[in-house]
Amino acid sequence: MDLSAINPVLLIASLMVAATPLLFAAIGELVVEKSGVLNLGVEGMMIIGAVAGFATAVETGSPLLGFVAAAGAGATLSVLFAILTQYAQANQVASGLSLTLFGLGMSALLGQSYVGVKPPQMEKLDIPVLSDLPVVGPILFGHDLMLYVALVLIAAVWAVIKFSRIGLVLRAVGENHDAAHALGYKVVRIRIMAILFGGACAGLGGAYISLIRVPQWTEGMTAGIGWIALALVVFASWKPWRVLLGAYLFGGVTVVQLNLQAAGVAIPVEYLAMSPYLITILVLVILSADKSSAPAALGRNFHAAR
Amino acid sequence: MIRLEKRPQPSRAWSLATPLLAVLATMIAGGLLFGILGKDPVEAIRTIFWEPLFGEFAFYYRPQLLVKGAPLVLIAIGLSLGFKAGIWNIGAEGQYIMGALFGAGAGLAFYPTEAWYIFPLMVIAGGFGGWIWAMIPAFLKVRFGTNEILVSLMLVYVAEQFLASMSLGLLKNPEGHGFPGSRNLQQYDSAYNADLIAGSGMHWGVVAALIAVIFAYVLLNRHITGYHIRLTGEAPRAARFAGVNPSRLILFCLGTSGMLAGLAGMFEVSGPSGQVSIDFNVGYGFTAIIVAFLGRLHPVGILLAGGLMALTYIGGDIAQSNLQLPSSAIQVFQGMLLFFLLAFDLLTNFRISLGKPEVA
Amino acid sequence: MTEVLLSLKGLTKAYPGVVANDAVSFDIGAGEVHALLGENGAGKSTLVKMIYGLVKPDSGEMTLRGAPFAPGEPRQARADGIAMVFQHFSLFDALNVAENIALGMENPPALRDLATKIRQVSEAYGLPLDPYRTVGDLSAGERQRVEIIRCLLQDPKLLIMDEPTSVLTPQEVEILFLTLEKLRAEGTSILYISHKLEEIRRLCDHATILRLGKNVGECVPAETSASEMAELMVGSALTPPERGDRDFGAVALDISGLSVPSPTAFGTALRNVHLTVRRGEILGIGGVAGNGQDELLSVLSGEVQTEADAVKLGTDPIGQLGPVARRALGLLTAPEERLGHAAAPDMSLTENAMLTGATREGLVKNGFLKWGAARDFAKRVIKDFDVRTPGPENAARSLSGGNLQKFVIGREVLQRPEVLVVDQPTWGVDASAAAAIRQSLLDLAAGGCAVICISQDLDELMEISDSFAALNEGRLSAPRPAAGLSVEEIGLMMGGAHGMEVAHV
Amino acid sequence: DDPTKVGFVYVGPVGDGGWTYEHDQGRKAVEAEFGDKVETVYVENVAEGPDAERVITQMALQGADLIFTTSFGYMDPTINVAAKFPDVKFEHATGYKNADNVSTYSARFYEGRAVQGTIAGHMTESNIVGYIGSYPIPEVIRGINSAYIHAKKVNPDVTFKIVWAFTWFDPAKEADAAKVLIEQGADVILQHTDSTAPQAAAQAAGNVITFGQASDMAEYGPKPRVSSIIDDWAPYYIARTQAVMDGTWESKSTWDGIGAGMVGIGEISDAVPADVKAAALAMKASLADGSYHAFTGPLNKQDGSAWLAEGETADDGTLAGMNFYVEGIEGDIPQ
Ligand SMILES: Nc1ncnc2c1ncn2[C@@H]1O[C@H](COP(=O)(O)OP(=O)(O)OP(=O)(O)O)[C@@H](O)[C@H]1O
Ligand SMILES: Nc1ncnc2c1ncn2[C@@H]1O[C@H](COP(=O)(O)OP(=O)(O)OP(=O)(O)O)[C@@H](O)[C@H]1O
Ligand SMILES: [Mg+2]
Ligand SMILES: [Mg+2]
Repeated sequence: MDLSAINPVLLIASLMVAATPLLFAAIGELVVEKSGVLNLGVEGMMIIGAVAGFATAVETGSPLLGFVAAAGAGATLSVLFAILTQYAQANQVASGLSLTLFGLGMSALLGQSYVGVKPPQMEKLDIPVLSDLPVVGPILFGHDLMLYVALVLIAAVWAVIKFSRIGLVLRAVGENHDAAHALGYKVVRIRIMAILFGGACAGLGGAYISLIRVPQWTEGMTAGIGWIALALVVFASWKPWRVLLGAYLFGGVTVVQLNLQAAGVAIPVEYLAMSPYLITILVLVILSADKSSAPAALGRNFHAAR
Repeated sequence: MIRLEKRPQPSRAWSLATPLLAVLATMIAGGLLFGILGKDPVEAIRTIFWEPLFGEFAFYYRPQLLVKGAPLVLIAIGLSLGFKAGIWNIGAEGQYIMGALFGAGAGLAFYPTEAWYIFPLMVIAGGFGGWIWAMIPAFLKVRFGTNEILVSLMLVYVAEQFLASMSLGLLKNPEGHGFPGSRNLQQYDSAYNADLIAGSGMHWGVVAALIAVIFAYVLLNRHITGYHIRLTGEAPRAARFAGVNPSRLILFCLGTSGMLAGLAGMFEVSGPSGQVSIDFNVGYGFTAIIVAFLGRLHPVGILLAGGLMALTYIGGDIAQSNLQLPSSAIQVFQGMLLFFLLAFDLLTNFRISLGKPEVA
Repeated sequence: MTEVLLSLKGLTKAYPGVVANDAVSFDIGAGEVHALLGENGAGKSTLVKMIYGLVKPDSGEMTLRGAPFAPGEPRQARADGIAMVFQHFSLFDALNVAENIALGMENPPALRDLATKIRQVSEAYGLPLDPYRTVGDLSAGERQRVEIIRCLLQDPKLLIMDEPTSVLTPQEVEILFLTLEKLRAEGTSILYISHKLEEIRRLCDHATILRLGKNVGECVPAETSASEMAELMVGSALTPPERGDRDFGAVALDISGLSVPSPTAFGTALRNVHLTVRRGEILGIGGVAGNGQDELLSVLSGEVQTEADAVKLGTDPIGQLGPVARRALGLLTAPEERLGHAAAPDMSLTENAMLTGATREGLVKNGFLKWGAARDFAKRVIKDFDVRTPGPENAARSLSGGNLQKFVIGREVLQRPEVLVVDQPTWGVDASAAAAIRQSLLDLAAGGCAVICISQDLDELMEISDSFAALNEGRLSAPRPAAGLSVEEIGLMMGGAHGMEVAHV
Repeated sequence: DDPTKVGFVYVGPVGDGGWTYEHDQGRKAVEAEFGDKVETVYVENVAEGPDAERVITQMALQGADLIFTTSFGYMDPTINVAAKFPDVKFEHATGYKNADNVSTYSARFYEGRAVQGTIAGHMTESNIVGYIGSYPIPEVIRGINSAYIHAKKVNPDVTFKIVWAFTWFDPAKEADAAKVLIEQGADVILQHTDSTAPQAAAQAAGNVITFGQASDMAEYGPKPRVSSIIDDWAPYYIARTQAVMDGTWESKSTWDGIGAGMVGIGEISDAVPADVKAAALAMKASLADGSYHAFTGPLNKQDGSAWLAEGETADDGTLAGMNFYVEGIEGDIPQ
């Protein structure tokens, strides 16, 4: 065992990368849930984003265009969920699950010809001077653009929810849709916007996996990250900065367990491999005391003529 | 203008008609998809729905429908109880794995003794394995109010790791040349869950699934517990008022669904599957969620939905080999089925009217 | 008459199976306080929702100051100077006062400026409010203030108030009236909906009366007696319930030193509640909604359990028993919320009969349900309480509010309770049915049952109770004989005017 | 007359870019070779267990003459079905159970690992070689041992850092594993997982070399990918199909390596110095002509106990069930 082999600076830098897909997906889902909608289809929207982003980046040679396409694809898939839950009044849990099933199949169909293809690379920003600084350089300034976009997104969602009128209305709709309707807010429209936003974010998260973190396309490559993103939102008590914390924690546990293995720590590997999930459960238990921030209308459908 | 009007009460006629409509719509949309993929849509749909039931080799596929459908039905029945009460067990896959591990473990502990009591013991152990795994989210929910959706889901990943570790370690076949995976229980008479009538596909798991359907039907329609489950799902406050103890109900629903999932795992590992291996689980726990909704959480509906789902799997595999339809297309097809069912469900509770509402 | 502000012509709105408004026409003058009267379900709320742009009329038109007025959504109505205080509050519990108010405004200033403005306006109108308090923590009266201030901040030309006083103490009503009179003096028109005819006689310049969606008459309230107005509303004369002489027996229910923390985030804690009811006695418990009524009922029904000794049935401690055990002992309850609490909306009446009838009517055997017996029981309730429905297989949701209420009360009454606790027994029930329900409570008491009637309708309480107590912020005043209590005394028992002294921080 | 019908049962999607993809390349090679004389069918994503048994049966029922079942977990199902269809020939990959109409075949990937180990030992400057394992099964352990033995041979200071991903398939996790190994000083990454995620991680890191696994992964050459082990099933599939056509098919166990072409060594790129390349090619040649065995004594087990004496070579039985590290490798095999 040689713990000194673990370089904490590099560890933090790589857990930031590992956490970014989670950040995108979770912050999108947070907005969706703030509006009172529970979309369990994150995994499906992520993988559609992953394939659409990958295909677009390969075809156009531009990873950035890939991300745009991924956001579009995630949002497009989420339209199905929006139709089912907002118009057809379908059960949100079942609709979300069917979205995941459908997304996994659809992405495999769409991605058939992209297996084994190497995508164009997303350049790291490499800000001169800054990224060469010791310690803070690799942690703060040595990443690709999208990682910063995710961080900015967290800050933006936080600011919008806390300070803006749109955020206030969003919270109101998630809190009490009947009252919001009585005040003249278009509950369904607002929720659909939130669902689309969530879909777009999940798409970005998926594309981050297929274009940056891995990067390649294979079927089913999101491998459960969408589900973790869902857990994160609850874990974060619907607070954006806590999503950041949670994503880094989860990404961190995964990276740390691999680091411990590589350093030869004598903990049975399978238990290390379980640890991210067990720790997530533990934190869920600890945080479940704080129920106050759950949107009161979460998961309930709204029908205007009630 | 299209408008939705809530019906004063759900329409019975529509609740029977919508699943048929959904299947029909899926056939049309799926046919379209297959057409786009360059396959003959009619042939593809025929292969999926007709071939396993009435095709040349139906004698072989029909029993296979039982084999494929039984675990789905058994798990879905358990899940439906919880879903009816608003308790969301998404982690049946993990409970299925634990049931298989406990069941197989109990059997292999006796190897090579042959005795009548081994199989019953395995049944008990399997049910217990699933039950205990489901009691974790149940207990955390009751005690701390932790979200059961997420905990049960996380436990699937944990169970998968556990399965891997067991098939590489404790349960590894000592005569397996170091390969992962347990002894094959099909070759251990006392532990083998064989077809009750050879070649019929009718093993104990199928029997258990049928019993579960009847049990759930009686429970929901005739028994106070079932009434309380429905009440809790429809009006939690009214349920409390009626005297339902929510904690007990959570423990009961999660426990029962875990137990049934565990039994499904146990019957599978001791019968059709035969051995514990790293990839033993094939997603029945997740597919069963879909089956439960497809069957509208009704025992008989679930029985039919389990059959339908098994049909699309078996038919889908035939379509793959006969028409070279990719397996992802089958997955999309199943996704569509669920979409349409959920969408058409609207008609049960709402009336769609065009233009002005009529006045009585 | 003065200049017309808003004129309604032939407004019609139909819902499946009901015509909520049938060609309603009338005018509201500038600076006029106009009352809208009618029984439950007469179509009052529907009408004002159309004015506010929430509901689109099927036909008919409106003009505002002579110009055609057809608001497509509340935003347009607000832009045209129309503000509304809803019958069922449109507030967000988890948000604070300022945020709630901002949500009801078109272009709210920054939250900090808004808070200052809220303080100013609220004090100017004698309705002090702290802008940073979470709405879920406010009393009903305070919550209504939030709604009113939300309106006032927009300088409305027409203020619509849908049953504003049903949740207020007499003293709070007084403050509200002063505010409204001040507004009238400033030239604001007010459309005022209430069932309390004396209030209307005092406040309103003009009244329009609706019955079954139709405009059936107009009057000047000051010149019309309350009973004349009531007859216009109902369409026939009413007979008040009879109240026979009763002897009180032994103590049937005894609560002593009961304190219960609030079960939900925004509920009320019960503090040191004492009460006794004797056999044959009706105890009326008044108080403004949200002062612990729900919690008291939960404690009695067994949904919330307490120390065993805190609640005694006769002399048996029952604080630790659940609802089923209490029913077995003869303590029955009927909660206020019909849909979702007293009854499951999507279940049939038979199934809803099973809900509380299982134990005492013997509808369960070894855990198995006797649906046939349940159906018979449901039929009996339907018949004895004149519940209008095609049959017991219909969903609870499909019944009108009043009919469901009759079913819920009937279900408990027919189980021959030893002690019956009802919360808002005639809420949303028309006058004749209400009279029938009250009569059944009186008959029950006459048969030796102890009855606790929790209600916000003081007239109802005065009509049937032998003794009276009031809930105020979770405390119960000492019960006093009902006969001879004055409105002022009752008001004081109910806690006077909340926050008469500035702010309630 | 009727074309010969050949069925393939795949455990993953044909688009996995690795294991199943290469088997499907083999299937395509059969079609290309025989044209109209064969008809091939395949079913992908077939779970091990009853689904496999059903799909194999279905192929047999529908007239397949030869069926390749391409995953270890299909072993018992293949045997079961074969018993019911004595006239159909079955070929099970990587297993050890044969029958009159069931052959088994597998590839000696560890020979390729020996070549990789040689290159790795020469090329590493940090003397740390990272190894990403999937599950600790004999196949993977064999590869680790073989790579280690040959790296050590050319570089006595070399150490291996082994990370178990505990998944066959999770590109994100594989990428993380590769990054972790690189961060901990590895400048050579060997992988026994099929995605190109580690290649990309190595590329991003700069001065790290990798090897293609299962497929050539040439798109990452010349660096980080400096060579590869390729599963090449085509020659075998063609030969066995031919045997069925000719009526000469017999049950046998095949375990072929570089010599028979079942294991291919991908082009060694120019990122490798000429002398190292020469050494690697010499190793390949000696393995191919059988003059050298990858497991030749003296070799001790990890615990120091003797395994192979000087000049002794490992028997296939021990290799097939290998569940121990050779001396020098640190860490325990997870159990
Ligand atoms: N959204 C709706 N869908 C169907 N029917 C409705 C709807 N809203 C109101 N109604 C019906 O229209 C009629 C008038 O209702 P409204 O709420 O206007 O009565 P109200 O006079 O305000 O009664 P209350 O005194 O109880 O508030 C009632 O029969 C009611 O059930
Ligand atoms: N939201 C709704 N959707 C559909 N129908 C409704 C709705 N609300 C009320 N109704 C129907 O309108 C009718 C009248 O309902 P409502 O509760 O207003 O009756 P009401 O006139 O107040 O009667 P009561 O005096 O008995 O309370 C009922 O038959 C009910 O089925
Ligand atoms: Mg009514
Ligand atoms: Mg009203």
